[in-house]
Amino acid sequence: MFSWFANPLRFMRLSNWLAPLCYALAALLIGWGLWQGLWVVPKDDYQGGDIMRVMFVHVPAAWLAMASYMAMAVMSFIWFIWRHEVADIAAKSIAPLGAVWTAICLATGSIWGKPTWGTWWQWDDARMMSVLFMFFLFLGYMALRASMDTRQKAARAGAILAMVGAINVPLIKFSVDLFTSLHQDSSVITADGPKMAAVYLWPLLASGLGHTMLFAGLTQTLMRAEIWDRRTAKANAKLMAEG
Amino acid sequence: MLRGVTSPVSGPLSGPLLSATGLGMIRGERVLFTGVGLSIAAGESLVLRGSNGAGKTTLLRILAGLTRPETGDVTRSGPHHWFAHREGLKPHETPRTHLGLWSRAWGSESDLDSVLSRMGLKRPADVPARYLSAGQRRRTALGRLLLEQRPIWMLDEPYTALDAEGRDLVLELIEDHLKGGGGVVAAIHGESGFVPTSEVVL
Amino acid sequence: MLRGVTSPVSGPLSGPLLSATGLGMIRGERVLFTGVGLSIAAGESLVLRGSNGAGKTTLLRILAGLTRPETGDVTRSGPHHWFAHREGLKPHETPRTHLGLWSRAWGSESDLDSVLSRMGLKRPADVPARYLSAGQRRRTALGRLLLEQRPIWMLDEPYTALDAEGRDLVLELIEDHLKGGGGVVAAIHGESGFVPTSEVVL
Amino acid sequence: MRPAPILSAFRQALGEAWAGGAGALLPLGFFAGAAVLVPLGIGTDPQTLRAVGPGILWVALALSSLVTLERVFQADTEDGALDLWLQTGVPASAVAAAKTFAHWLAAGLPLALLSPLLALMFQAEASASLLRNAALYGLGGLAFYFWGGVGAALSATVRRGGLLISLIALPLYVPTAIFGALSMTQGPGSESAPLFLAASTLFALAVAPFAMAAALRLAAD
Amino acid sequence: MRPAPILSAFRQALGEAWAGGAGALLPLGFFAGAAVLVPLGIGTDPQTLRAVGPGILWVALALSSLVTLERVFQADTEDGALDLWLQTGVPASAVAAAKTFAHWLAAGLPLALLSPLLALMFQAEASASLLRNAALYGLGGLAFYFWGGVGAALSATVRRGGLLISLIALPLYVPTAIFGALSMTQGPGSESAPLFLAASTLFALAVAPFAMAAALRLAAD
Ligand code: HEM
Ligand SMILES: Nc1ncnc2c1ncn2[C@@H]1O[C@H](COP(=O)(O)OP(=O)(O)OP(=O)(O)O)[C@@H](O)[C@H]1O
Ligand SMILES: Nc1ncnc2c1ncn2[C@@H]1O[C@H](COP(=O)(O)OP(=O)(O)OP(=O)(O)O)[C@@H](O)[C@H]1O
Ligand SMILES: [Mg+2]
Ligand SMILES: [Mg+2]
Repeated sequence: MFSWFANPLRFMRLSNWLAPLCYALAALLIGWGLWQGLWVVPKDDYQGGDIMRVMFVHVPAAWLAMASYMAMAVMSFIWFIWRHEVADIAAKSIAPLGAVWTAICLATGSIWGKPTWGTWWQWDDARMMSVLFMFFLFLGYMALRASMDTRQKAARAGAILAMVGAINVPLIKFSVDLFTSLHQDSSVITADGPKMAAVYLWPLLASGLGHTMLFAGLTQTLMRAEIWDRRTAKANAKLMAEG
Repeated sequence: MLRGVTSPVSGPLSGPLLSATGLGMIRGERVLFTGVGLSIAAGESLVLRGSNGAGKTTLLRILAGLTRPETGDVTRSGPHHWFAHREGLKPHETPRTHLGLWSRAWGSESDLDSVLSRMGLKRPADVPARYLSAGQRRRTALGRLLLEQRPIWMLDEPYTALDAEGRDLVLELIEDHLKGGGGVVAAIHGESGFVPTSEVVL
Repeated sequence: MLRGVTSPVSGPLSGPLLSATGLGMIRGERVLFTGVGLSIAAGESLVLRGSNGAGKTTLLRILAGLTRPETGDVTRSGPHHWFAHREGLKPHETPRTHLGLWSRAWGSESDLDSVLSRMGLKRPADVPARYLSAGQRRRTALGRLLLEQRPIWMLDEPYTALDAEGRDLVLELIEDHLKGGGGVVAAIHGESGFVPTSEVVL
Repeated sequence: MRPAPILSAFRQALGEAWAGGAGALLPLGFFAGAAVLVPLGIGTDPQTLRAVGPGILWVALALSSLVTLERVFQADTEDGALDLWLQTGVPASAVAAAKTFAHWLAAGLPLALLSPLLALMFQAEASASLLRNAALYGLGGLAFYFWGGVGAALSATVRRGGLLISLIALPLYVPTAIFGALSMTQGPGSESAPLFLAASTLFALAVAPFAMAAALRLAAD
Repeated sequence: MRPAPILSAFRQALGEAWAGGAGALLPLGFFAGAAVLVPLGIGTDPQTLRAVGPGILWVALALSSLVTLERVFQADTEDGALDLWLQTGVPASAVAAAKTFAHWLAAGLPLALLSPLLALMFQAEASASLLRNAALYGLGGLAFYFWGGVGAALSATVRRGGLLISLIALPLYVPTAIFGALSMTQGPGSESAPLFLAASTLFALAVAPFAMAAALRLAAD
């Protein structure tokens, strides 16, 4: 299956219509989710009153941050084992997006934390710390790739880091259950299914799906740009070899 | 980019000790070489030629399996010795401890003292590498070639920093090795001192 | 311990560019040399000879004022160029930035591009030193000799890692320098390529 | 897999640690530094010192592993020793693990063994828990050294090491640092923390050598 | 004394700091490290954090100066650049001072400039004293870098650097550290402490270059 996607040509043809579709779905889902979340659902005083509406950004951002890291690690793994170029391109394209979503999660979490917990940041909170470190990992991944002199080396170095760093994700996911944390326990993605009231759950899920679509669309766009870049570089090298 | 051609003389009976086909390499958007093929059988030697920056060291590293070629394949039939610009000496190691370490690592049984005296390192045998002269460092690293019999020798500019006597010594080692059925690949500027079976010009 | 003797040819009219008397050096309880005297006048060259570890590099460092001799004195009548095993290149420096840095440091007015092309460094002019080939590094360091006119050149194994063309280039530079009234001290193994005015054998 | 090359790698690394001024003496330097500079910086209130003591040592362990290993792998790349080790025929991961272990033994372990002393200097009460903590420092330090080795090996390729290595290694340190700190407090979760610390060290021992090997092969490329 | 070689030494050192991954970015790494590992280690009681914050930064400055400069002078010895600098005809002390100043500018100053941020993260109250403290960190850091340079230059000769450098540099740091820490407290003597800090920095600037020059000439010998 990987090899089927691994063909850059096929990917270009696929993403040609898939990316716009992703953007359209993203607009619909995020639009509805936010409209519901920001104006329709009742506010919840237990979670800080109106500030809880930030949840409809915070939670999808948190999910996407973790998912994008996992996606980057999996792509790196595929590249490392099978050397499919598209997987490397995907991993490279995911990194900046993941960093942005992680930053959004951190920012919205802090904004939410100030009124509800009375602090912007708690240093020994395992969840906050591990999300912060995921942010560092994304930055480190990009810095590492940027500092390599060839594309091949950049891909190898990045893949090693992405795979090793994947230990962070389970730590993030289970940190609230393992440690005492200010953060609330999982209530959507749990072993016994969602425990959240339906008024909140549906807009949240819609928003989450919308973010996923947006993420998928942006990834494809970045990948297309990278593929064009590499084609140009290859053509240049050929020219130089002949000239 | 391959301007020279390997001469396709094959070994007496056995297969080649080392062979490579279609090697190509790119460094920093510059094509160093493409389509390099070579093969060395027992008793054969190959000299890599080319001006500074042509890619000899890079090709040697590819043959040794240290660097991955952009295209092409390398087959080595056995272990090899590696001797390059960077000698692999730690500043605190003396000729004796360095050769001792590698002889233990490789499980070789050769006599350290005789290796040291063969390489002309009797006197500085216990001087840490950071105080050794350039030639003494090279001689220490060359000593590794004597620790263990290995079919293939890969040498990057083996005469660098050696005095006349040291040069003769290396030549003698190479000739003994070739007579004993070994193979040698060496990157050399100027006179090689021996008649190579084939040359590759990059 | 001085096994060779300097030939006491003095320069045409002016005093010597460089002279030393009674130099002696001990390294790690070993006497490297004693009573070495030498002198170079304008247009003269001196080649240091000796087997590996004899003390050539040490003597050069003493002549350059980097190392203090155990006994004896050195007199230099003017500034000198230094070119040794360790090229003084930082891994991030490119041939262009390295030569640019030193040309500014010395306040020289020579044209960088012409120096680079004279040294055959047009192509790798902007490649960081950590990616340069051995010969390209040497050529970069040699380029410093062209940045500024200086009466004395001190060269430690100047031909190391150079291809045939690079060797000819260095030879040409040395001859031009000598013709222009400069002096050269060089430690060389094997053929020097030019006829030195005198030799010191350690 | 013949053990001789691995033993040799271990032996060379020990010699290097010793000659490089790390080794059994480095912790003394650290101790002198911490004992002198920290109270100068933060004041000598016994309460504060006691609170800070255990943490300082974790930080010192993390820093020592980074600084040491970065130098080790960079030196290996520059002096050509890495090329030799990669051609010994044994897996690079075993060589990397042997080297890292040697450096932990030379610098990390003595630091842990001396930790009760530092704790006493920082006004902790003498008790059996100091010995228990020493074991935890040893365990956690091992994980630091192995993850630090991954960061160091990755940054040996590029020379913009300084920043990169901290961006890379810090996230890898986090689980160990969290569990380590947690296991020295009295709070909830502190009972099971040593177990998690041990697990994170085991994980590091199992995974890091392969990542190091891949990174070192990359550095030679 | 022509200024051109000194300027070039300064410029090369800046380039080196940047390419070596120090430079304006290294402090970020240090920040991340300190900000993250320290609270993890010592707990997050705001009282403790506030007490510890200023001291941590002094220690970070001291460490960064040591680590940076040791590498700088060792690299200079190994790659032959030191030989070139010693033959420029300008006093070695001026070259050493230019290099050290460049590295302080690249790594020490940004650390000082960012210090208010760290203080805020460590629960200090926002006030004008944070800016005043930043200036003090800058001043004290300069002294650290110059004294650290002496230790680094001395240890460039011998390769048992690791231990030596901390043993040599620490005693030199102490006056600066004392006055620096004192000038950030409210206790007695805290008014005149900044003056003493400035004096100790001036002393370092006046004396350290000559000590460095002597040590570097020794390293080339
Ligand atoms: C900077 C601080 C914060 C960070 C780094 C953070 C991080 C995260 C992460 C990673 C998740 C996904 C967890 C999972 O799916 O298991 C999450 C979910 C969530 N967060 Fe936060 N968070 C922060 C602050 C807050 C605050 C202040 C609140 C509200 C008081 C909050 C409420 C939630 C909620 C309700 C969820 C959904 C949990 C679920 O249903 O699974 N977070 N956060
Ligand atoms: N990142 C890079 N960017 C540009 N060029 C590079 C890069 N890396 C390597 N090169 C070039 O690749 C070549 C490497 O050559 P190599 O060291 O194999 O040469 P060589 O034939 O051994 O030369 P020498 O005779 O000087 O030892 C050099 O020309 C170098 O400039
Ligand atoms: N600390 C020391 N203990 C013992 N011997 C030492 C010490 N330091 C230097 N030496 C010896 O001093 C000599 C230095 O020689 P130098 O580098 O000048 O030799 P050279 O003539 O340049 O040799 P080459 O031709 O190999 O470059 C070497 O023989 C070295 O072993
Ligand atoms: Mg070469
Ligand atoms: Mg020499």
